[in-house]
Amino acid sequence: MTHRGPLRCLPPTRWLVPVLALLASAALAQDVLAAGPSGYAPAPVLSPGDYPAIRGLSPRLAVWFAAQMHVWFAAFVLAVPIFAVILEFVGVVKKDARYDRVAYEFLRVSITAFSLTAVTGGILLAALIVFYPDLMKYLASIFGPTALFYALFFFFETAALYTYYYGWKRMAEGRLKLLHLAVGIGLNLSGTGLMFVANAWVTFMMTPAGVDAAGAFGGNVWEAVNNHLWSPMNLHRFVANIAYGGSIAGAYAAYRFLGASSEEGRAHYDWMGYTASLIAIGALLPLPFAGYWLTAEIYSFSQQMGITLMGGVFAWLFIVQAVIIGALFLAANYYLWCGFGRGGYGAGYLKYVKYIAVVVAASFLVWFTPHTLILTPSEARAIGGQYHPYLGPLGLMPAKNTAVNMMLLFTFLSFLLYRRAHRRPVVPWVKYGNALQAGLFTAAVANISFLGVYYGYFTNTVYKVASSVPQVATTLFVIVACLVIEWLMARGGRSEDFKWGRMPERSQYALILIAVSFTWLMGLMGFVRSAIRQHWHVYSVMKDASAEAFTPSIAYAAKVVSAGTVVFLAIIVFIFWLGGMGQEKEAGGDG
Amino acid sequence: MGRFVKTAAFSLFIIGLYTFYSVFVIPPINPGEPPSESAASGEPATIVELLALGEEVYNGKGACALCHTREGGRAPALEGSALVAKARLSSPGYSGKAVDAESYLYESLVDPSAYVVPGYGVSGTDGGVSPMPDVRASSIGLSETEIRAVIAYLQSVSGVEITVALPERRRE
Amino acid sequence: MRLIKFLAVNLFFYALLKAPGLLAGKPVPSSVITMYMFFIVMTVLLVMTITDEGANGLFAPIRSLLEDPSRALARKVLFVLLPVAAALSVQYLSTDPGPPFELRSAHPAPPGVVRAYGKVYELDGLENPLRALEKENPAAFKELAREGGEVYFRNCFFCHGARLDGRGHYAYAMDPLPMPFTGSDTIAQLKESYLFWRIVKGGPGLPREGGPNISSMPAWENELTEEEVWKVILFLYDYTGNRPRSWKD
Amino acid sequence: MALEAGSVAMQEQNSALRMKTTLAFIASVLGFGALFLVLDLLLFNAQGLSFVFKG
Repeated sequence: MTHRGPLRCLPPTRWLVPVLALLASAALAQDVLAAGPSGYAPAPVLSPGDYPAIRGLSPRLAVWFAAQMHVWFAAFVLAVPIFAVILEFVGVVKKDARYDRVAYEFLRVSITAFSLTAVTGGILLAALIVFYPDLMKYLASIFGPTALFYALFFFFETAALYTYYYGWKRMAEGRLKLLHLAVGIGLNLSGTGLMFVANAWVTFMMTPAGVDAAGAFGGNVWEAVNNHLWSPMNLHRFVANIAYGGSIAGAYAAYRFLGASSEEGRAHYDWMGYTASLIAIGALLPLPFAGYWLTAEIYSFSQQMGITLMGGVFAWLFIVQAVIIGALFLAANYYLWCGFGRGGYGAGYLKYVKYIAVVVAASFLVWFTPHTLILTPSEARAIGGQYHPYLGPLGLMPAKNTAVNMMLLFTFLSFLLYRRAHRRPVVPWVKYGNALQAGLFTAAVANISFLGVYYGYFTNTVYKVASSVPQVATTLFVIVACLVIEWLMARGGRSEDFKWGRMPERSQYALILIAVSFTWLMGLMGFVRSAIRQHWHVYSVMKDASAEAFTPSIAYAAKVVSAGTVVFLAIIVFIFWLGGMGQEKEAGGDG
Repeated sequence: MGRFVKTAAFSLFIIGLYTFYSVFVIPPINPGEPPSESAASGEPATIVELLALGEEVYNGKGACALCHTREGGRAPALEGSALVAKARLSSPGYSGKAVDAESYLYESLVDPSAYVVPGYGVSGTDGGVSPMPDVRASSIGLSETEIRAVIAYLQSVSGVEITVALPERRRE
Repeated sequence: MRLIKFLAVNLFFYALLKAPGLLAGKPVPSSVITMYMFFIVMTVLLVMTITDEGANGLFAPIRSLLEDPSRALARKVLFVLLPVAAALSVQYLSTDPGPPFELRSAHPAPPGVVRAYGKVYELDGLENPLRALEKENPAAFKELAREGGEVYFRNCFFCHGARLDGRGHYAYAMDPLPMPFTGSDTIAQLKESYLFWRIVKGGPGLPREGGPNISSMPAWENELTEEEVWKVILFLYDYTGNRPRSWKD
Repeated sequence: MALEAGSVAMQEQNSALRMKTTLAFIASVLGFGALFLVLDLLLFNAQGLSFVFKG
């Protein structure tokens, strides 16, 4: 039982932080109340001298790094309980003990990350207070009262986490199991609440509300909290956290799969990797829509900020994003294709893979074809300008929207075939059902291409982007309708169990790629979110007067994000190793 | 230990690829420096200086060119703004207090919602509210001189006579 | 066998990407080809390694080359050739650096207003005043287009060429090459007001996004009269059989 | 003989089935195509959809 050692000595940090935060917020609240309603000063106007300088240390880089680490850890530890509760719930409904086992295992190996989230949060706070004291003073003068909520949520989350974790074995039966599930849901609610409070501070810096043009606070904290970006950011981060947790769990399972010595261990981790990646991809699909809402709110707050985001300097950033998301989709497809081998009928579907691959890859290529081509002068000469007769149309939005929908549609087709790999429908109208599905796909592909080509290039610009809505509607319709048909056809069908563990080792690297890409992408998008504020601490209210107020280039940001990703993943691996030590003693080592 | 080295190498390779792509493949574009506190170092003494300041503010500090482009369609093009200004005053949707073309332009800069060109209002307000900020607000923060210079610049690109008075003359 | 198939599939796609450049003279930029090929090779690799048999079939020749004792000679040859090939490619890349890549917009957005000939032209809605004659008086229109041809051959032909294909006597001294007027992707895509602006203001009148300002087109406002400019525009469309885009579409 | 007749009958049945499935396929393409067209028109006419990009 020595392995519990490192865990035992960590809880004090868990208790100390909320207590300190509670004291600090009480003191702050007192300050704010004592100042009275007339006590709100406008945002301070700063000069370079107001920023403490420490030789050889870049304040922005330090804060950036600390913030990035904290956000990654926070996303991870918010995702783990969501993930665990979903699995536990499915396990209770399906009466399948595997789900419970996976949920508990994943929670157990991740438990150290909770302490590290608090530690990185503390480091971030310290860095901010040291390097940007005036900004923090200003924010505290507005958000002082919310720190109380933060501390309360923190307190509840910690309490719920320990009950949830340590009570898992003891509350495994009957009514206690339901109570345990309720504690898990409470844990998630308080965790999400915690994130919502923190999001209010972040979004206020981007789209301040509740303050006048000079930054003087009107006294209504709720107004400042419920600013333009708060709700979309809450949604976006919530969904992204689920996807992120799924991807990390998948990578964990992949790693254990690679090292599993017994057939049983391989089957278990194969199944865990599949379930986790399914959750990750499922949560990834609605993410673009949350992103659209976020972007729309940025535009409605400030056109200037919106244009900075989508055009000009950051246009290339979205090409990088396209490359990474394309890689994610390719990897997910590859994982599904490899999974054909798990079912008895899978071999028959392998011949379709290359056609799906052609469509997915072609969509991917269209998606990251830049609007502004990089040409050598001799090429520019031959083409006679920047606009390429064949590639030019591919750089425009309608082509990209079409490509994304095709990619989704054919990834879904991979999934359908994967399901068919272990299930043969026997209803009398199988042939007609297949014809119906094929017709649905054909009609959808035709409709999406028609919308993209016709409305994208042959009508005026108003329809150019509006056509993306019916395109997405078509894709969603196909997914729902196909699943319904599939479900009707599968009734009474012969189904073979998947042979879990019958996966090539190569496929596991796809899961690792998904996790690494997710981490990197989160860092990059975090950069752009922060960078579109440009030289403002609080956009349009409080200027950043420090020497590092300029916006860094994408290349620089990519290097910082890469360094952060390496450090973060190294720590995560260390945490898993720490958590895994116990298991090896318990289970006699299948890891 | 072999699988650890393998997966670590694989992960580093992926991160390396993304970094390589962002650093070397996409063109290096450096975002501009934050704008200086005030474009107007002193009061412009001549019309030429006033116009130069106006153009500088228009493309730089004022960030006008960000939205007022022909391709974007987010905001009306301004190259003929001073030409149409006079006609705007008598249009039915006009609710401001301007009396001539110059004061109309001034009003459009500091109170953009006084007249919203049809089709350019914030969606959902039925064209009643302009998405443009007051240029004196801190997100842009133009001084009185800079606003006058922008108006002069708009008049010059519209090809009409420049009616903006130089600061000295206004003081007299 | 599968290794050969792998190479063949990739070569096929490479040829497909190269084809526009070799056959139609519109090369796909090398930067794009590099990116495309990277992902195409990856995808082909993925598709060919879904099953264990597939992966083994693909890698078996490589493995045997590296491990099979009977192929020691081939291995040694490979290990000599590889570094030589690497050295040669590095040398090739370093001795032919080529001019830097550039980002330049060929058809930049026109300004709203052009000031020339002491007048202000609002480009929005600006029509060629002579265009109406095409229907009203075809004979006079033909005559105007002929006169435009004279203007062309006195001024423009040296660069834009006798066949209006952008390959005149001086063309090859220019970079970028002068714009051709034949074909359906230059003036056929533009309105006459756009041509008016480009002729009157030339390279110096390009906005910033058209830069780096390397267009050698002179500003013709001091050389040609307003009517001559409109006439030469008539000629350009008439001679090449193109139709200008109108304000209606 | 019977076997031959059986196989001929099977072939006929197969080709009939193939015919029928092809028809079903064409019908579903047309049916869903019409459905999508209606959906497109409805969505285009709905207000406020082009909220992100104004042009």
